Amino acid sequence: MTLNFAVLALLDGIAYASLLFLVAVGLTLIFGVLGILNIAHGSLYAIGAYVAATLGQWLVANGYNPWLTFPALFAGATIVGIVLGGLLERLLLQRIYAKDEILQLLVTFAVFMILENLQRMIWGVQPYFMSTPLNLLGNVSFFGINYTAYQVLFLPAAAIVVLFALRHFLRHTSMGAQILAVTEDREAATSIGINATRVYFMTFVIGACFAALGGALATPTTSLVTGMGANMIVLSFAVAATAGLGQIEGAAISALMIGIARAFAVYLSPELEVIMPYLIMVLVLLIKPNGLFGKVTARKI
Amino acid sequence: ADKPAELKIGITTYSSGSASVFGVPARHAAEILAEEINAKGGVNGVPLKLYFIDEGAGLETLMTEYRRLVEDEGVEVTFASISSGVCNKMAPLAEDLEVVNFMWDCGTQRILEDDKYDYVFRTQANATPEVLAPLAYLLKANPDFKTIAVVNQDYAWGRDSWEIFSNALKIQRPDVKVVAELFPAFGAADFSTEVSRLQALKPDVILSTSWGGDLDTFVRQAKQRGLFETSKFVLPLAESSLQRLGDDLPEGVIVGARGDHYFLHPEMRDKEKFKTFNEKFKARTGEYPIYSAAHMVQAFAALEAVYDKAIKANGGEWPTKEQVAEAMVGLEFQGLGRPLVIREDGQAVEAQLVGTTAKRDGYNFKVIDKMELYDGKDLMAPVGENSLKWIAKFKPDFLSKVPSTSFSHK
Amino acid sequence: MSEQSAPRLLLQAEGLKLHFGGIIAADGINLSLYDGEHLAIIGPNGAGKTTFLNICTGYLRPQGGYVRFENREITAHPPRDITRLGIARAFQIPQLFAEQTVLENMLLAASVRERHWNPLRNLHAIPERREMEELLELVGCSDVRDRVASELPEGKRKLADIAIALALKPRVLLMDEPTSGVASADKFDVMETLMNALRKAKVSSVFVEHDMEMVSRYATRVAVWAQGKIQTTGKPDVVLNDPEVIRNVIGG
Amino acid sequence: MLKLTNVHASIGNIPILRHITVTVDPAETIALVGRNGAGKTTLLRTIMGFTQSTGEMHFEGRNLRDIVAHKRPELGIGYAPEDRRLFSRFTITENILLPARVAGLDAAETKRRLERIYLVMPELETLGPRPAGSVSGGQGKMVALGRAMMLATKLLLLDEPFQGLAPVLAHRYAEALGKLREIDPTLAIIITESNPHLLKSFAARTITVERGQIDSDLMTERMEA
Amino acid sequence: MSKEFLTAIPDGAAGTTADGSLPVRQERRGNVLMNKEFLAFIAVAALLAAVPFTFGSSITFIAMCLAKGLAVLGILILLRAGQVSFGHAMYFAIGAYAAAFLSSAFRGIDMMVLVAAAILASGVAGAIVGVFVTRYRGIFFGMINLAFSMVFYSILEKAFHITGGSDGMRIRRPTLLGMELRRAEFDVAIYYVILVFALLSVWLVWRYLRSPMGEALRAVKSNETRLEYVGLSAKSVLLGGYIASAVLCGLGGVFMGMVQGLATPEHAFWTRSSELVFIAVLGGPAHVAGAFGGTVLFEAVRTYAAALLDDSWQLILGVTLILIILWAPGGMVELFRRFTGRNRVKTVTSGEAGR
Ligand SMILES: Nc1ncnc2c1ncn2[C@@H]1O[C@H](COP(=O)(O)OP(=O)(O)OP(=O)(O)O)[C@@H](O)[C@H]1O
Ligand SMILES: Nc1ncnc2c1ncn2[C@@H]1O[C@H](COP(=O)(O)OP(=O)(O)OP(=O)(O)O)[C@@H](O)[C@H]1O
Ligand SMILES: [Mg+2]
Ligand SMILES: [Mg+2]
Repeated sequence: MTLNFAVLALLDGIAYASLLFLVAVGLTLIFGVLGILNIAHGSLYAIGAYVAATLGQWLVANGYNPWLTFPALFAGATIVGIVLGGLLERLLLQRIYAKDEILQLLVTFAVFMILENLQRMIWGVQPYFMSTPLNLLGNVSFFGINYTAYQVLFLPAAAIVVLFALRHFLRHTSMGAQILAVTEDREAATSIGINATRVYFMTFVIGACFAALGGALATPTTSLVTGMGANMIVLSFAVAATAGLGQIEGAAISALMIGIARAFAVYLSPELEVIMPYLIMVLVLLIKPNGLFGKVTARKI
Repeated sequence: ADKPAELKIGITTYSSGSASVFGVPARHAAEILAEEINAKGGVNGVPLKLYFIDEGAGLETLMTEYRRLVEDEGVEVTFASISSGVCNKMAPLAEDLEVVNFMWDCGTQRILEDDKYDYVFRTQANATPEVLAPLAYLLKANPDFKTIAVVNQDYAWGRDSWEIFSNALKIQRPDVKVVAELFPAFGAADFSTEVSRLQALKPDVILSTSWGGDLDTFVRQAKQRGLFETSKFVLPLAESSLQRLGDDLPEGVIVGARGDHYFLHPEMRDKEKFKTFNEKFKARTGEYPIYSAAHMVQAFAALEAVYDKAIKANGGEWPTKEQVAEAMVGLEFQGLGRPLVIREDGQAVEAQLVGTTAKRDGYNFKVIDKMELYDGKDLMAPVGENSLKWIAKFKPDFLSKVPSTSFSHK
Repeated sequence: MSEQSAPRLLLQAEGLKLHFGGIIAADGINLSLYDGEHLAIIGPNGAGKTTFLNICTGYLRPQGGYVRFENREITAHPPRDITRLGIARAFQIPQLFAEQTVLENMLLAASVRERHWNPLRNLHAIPERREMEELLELVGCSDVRDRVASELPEGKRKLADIAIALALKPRVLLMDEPTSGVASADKFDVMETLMNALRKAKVSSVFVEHDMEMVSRYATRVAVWAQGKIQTTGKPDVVLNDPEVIRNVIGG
Repeated sequence: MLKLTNVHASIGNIPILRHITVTVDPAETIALVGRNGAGKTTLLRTIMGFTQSTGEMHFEGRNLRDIVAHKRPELGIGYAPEDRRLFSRFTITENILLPARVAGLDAAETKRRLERIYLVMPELETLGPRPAGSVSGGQGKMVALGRAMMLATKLLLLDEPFQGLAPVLAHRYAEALGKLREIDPTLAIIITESNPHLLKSFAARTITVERGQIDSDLMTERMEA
Repeated sequence: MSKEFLTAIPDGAAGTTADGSLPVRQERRGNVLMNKEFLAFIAVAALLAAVPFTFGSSITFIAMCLAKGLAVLGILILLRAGQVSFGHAMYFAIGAYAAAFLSSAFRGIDMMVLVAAAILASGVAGAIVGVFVTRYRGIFFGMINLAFSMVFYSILEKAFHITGGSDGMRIRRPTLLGMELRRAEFDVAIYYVILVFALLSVWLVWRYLRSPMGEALRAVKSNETRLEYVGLSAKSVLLGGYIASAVLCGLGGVFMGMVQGLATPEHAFWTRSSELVFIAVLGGPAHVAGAFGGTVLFEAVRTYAAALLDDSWQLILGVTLILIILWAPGGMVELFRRFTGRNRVKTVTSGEAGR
């Protein structure tokens, strides 16, 4: 089984990596642009999941066509991203862009705590789940091993779409350019007519949507429990840092590295599974202190 | 001592964090019981007052609150706790503060085996019988298995339970090969890799002592990918997930309940107390009680029993905490299951219920069939003996011969 | 000037080469600085003047050639070591400790110089404080002494930057356009006092400058840069009247 | 067309400008001079809306108070900051074109303005593809100037544009800027500069800022006149 | 010529420097303040020393706050250099486990030995890890630290035969200078030991941050290039601070461990690390006092929030922190300064000034 176990591990790794990427990419985006390491990203992820699940369960319970749960996932994510993300940015983050980044970080941490608590108050502590989409897509099998099509086909596809869409947005649209400009120097950007406030808002909402989307797409594969956000956020931190900040493609690659390494660990030495992401991060940063694709900062003197 | 205005009870339980799947139902149970008792005038005329502490809030808070309750609020008895880690801490603290403490739900057998306590008691079994019973059941139900794999949460319970299980298995069935020992992170959201590997290994038996969201996720992913068709599952804590998992938990899975806890307990289901509690609980939470609720009921049963006993012993006078502590030893009490008794090491002897899942009309989730009820004492290390050492002395056919009474779903 | 009774050779660059992709920033630079000299570097923008200073101070590693200081090889040594050897630098774009006051900027430099590492001694209590205040006076920054560096106007920032370099009591002072951005009404006064101070303290200097008046007044020698090469060197009056230099650098 | 009356400005609650009253007519070139810290930069930043300020500010009859900072460039105001502030993630050309992209200018117009810029600073055309993060001090100044010219159809604010430029270039730009008005007759320029020689070549009027106030405001007849 | 310069500054600036409404660091506001602060220090010390006689039942709470405060003090040092570590709980755990191992190996070992061991262990660990992590800045610094702590955390969990896994290890009550102590006595004794160490550390850190080395930390944040060019390596400056912070966390850990009688892997978990940072900002990075003020507030809210609204401590804490950051970025320290009408210290960069 030596050869095909490698293939299996690869498949598992890719499936896992896709989800990881979907979550981490939003984080990377927000950091790359707003320079804020958004810890609340974790709660957005969790809440996205809960909302999607609730929506899906409701659809199923009221006898709608189960295939509707797919759009429900995306709908849930978008709602959370726009409403919650939007509110956060407008009411809170906007006041702190000028402040020291440590303060910004802490604000998001505070938000994280608040949302964790609210989330418990709203959805309680019983594990939630909504696996309809997973069941609908059924299984595919390799070497006589069953995989859920949702995990090995749908998720990777979604990840790839997101990757290229985002790439295009940042590289080839005016909005993308404005985003990059504002990040570097708000005043200078304003002085050439860029509406920094709007750019920040947009970016944060987009990032938030991705966080929520990650959660929503994770819903069918897992049970939603309190504290799921906390676990995910560290992982996506690891991905973001390994990638180099604001590096969309980097995030994809490091997600793959981590996902696959983790899978192999499960096969070869399960004890390493948990620390794999961190080992990888340390190794990468050892060789490239600014992450895989991290840029050296502009000339100073 | 003279009667207090109210009998204050401090209860540590999870209201945040993943373990609140046990904590919250238990808390509901506690509140139901307190109401009941107070409705009939309290314990020997003294009404109960409950104080809850969230185990999820971290040890500092837990300790501060605990001390405050005992030293400032004047709490007389404490129930601590769900997590073995917290038990480890609270036991010595209770001993220090000289307050009677019931370990009402935590599993680890070490505490009372390693140290001697005057004020710390456990009103339920410990990990040893809770893990040996399912093994005994497995050995009897389908003896001819050659390979086994374990998927446990990566924390003390997951490790300890496997240590007990595997040690016993080694002696009972030296021929059985352990093909994989997987310990995914506590609270892991995804087990697909584990599932793939298990599919590749095709072990005859898959054991998992996981609980809560972890267990649910694992079962769903395994079910979806047809792992249940190729392997026999043994899930010693699955009783607490039955209602959540619904049809995602297939038939023919061996499930346990950390004691003889089951809302259709074959010996108790017709008893008045049992029925009324179940109804009240269902009315309050919309669900049937799970084992953590039952453990809470036992703690309260012990509480009432011990005060009656101590008051009698004290000639009708309200007892001092020393007298209460004394009365605990040899105390007999009954919760929702078979009667229990506290041994001189403070450990209760609790029966164990194991069975196999089955689909029956009237329930939109799997019920337990082919039940075996084991008497606690047979599966428990004698007083003063260390569980692992005791297990090491098993005869090869010990477990398959352990007496038990069989029931099937009615 | 290198023959009879040659003054000591301080800083020496030999065949420095550095390209950034296609861009030539240094292309075989040979330059020596002798004790007591005040060498002005002029040249069009992007000629490689700053790059030269960056290489001399170890900020950039040349792709070819070497740098010597008092016959000790210092090529691509870390800037801090080179600084400790006695080469201080003032920057084209001022480099200050933005969060601290101008005085604290100075005191920090001084305590590095004097190795004041006693963790219990207050920065403001070091004996060099007076000296630093005088230096600020000298460059005309005593009025912003207690201002947080990030709030200084451009001109003051340049001056503070120079003051920090002076605080290190260097043997050689490298200055990148020391007075650009300093109001013309003041720049001569500043430069005047600065240069006097340098002469008094026997500090040699290299300064990049675009203001030819400055050059002719204060330079003992001028080197003209062009596309990473040294076009000519010589006495100011000669060089500044060289028609080619006038065409490329000074303008009519 | 630009009219400031009794403007006070402060940064982070620190009062810096007081009683500033200036009128700038179309096609006028004004030199702001003054010592370091006099408040020249602050004055320009105030016009761009980067300081907290009180008092009247009108541009072509419109009250600047009602126009948020990022809308002011649309009025045809270009600003080249003293400390360059390029966008290092873009190339030099992208830096210059970005304003046009933001304003959504059509290709033709963009091209027109770009040529106007290259007319003043031909070097930028060759530097074009370089990453803005790598340019030298003086090169940076040019890029900043170019970027400002991309938007400046009516008013061009230059903060020490010649600082750090080699004299040849400085002179050439000074003249080129002078020439600009022939192409763009209505363009007004406010320029802070500490080097009077350069100003002589084209500045019509010199305003001296002292201690955050306008000290003198006088017509300086041109050199050649 | 200097006079000419003086005439050259606008009243704006001149005036503000004169009336001091401009952010002027208070060190320079002379001994007056130093004395004031010193008096305040003495006063607080005296108050705390009196607690066992006044609010006896709260000593354990305060003791735990002080222990944690020590760790936060360590974080404070790193904040000076503009660095946040999401991994310092590791040193906290190292301190606790050092005590756990020793006390289970030698029963009745002396408290001072445990403390010494913790200092040594965390110091050495800090030095080794520090050499490596001080290469990184900002988020990378934070993440690398996180990585280390998480690896350490998993080792604590995995090596359960040695470390007792997630249940952790008991720390048996040590003797103090040879004396066997019963619980009540022990509580008071350790309270005073912690108090002494806390006061000592506060004083030391307070001096350290004002010393050239401490000021250099701040320079690491604002301009490393210049730091290099005055002849100092940012890396070594940071390393100094890092080791100091590690030791403080280790101290906090060993004390917390002894008070709780337990060392658990949870002590090393990343949320713990960020909790420390959280508290540091809550209290206010500008002043050492903030570390302890913040901790008391944090623990108090977390403990008594339940009384207000069931299962809501995270909510309440979160809101508190946000309010503080929005209205008083300097944390409690700043609130206090405002309250007592002292000048607020300019907290970090403000938008416009960011040139
Ligand atoms: N890090 C770098 N990456 C790419 N190109 C660079 C880098 N540093 C300098 N250059 C290029 O090298 C050339 C020389 O730069 P340098 O800063 O030395 O010029 P300079 O003589 O100082 O010009 P100025 O007088 O404008 O400061 C310039 O064309 C610049 O664009
Ligand atoms: N961010 C800031 N915070 C506080 N004060 C500031 C800030 N920026 C500038 N100042 C003060 O405002 C005054 C004017 O500064 P400004 O930069 O406008 O002077 P300037 O005339 O441009 O000087 P220069 O010719 O050197 O550029 C100075 O005293 C300066 O200290
Ligand atoms: Mg230069
Ligand atoms: Mg200026």
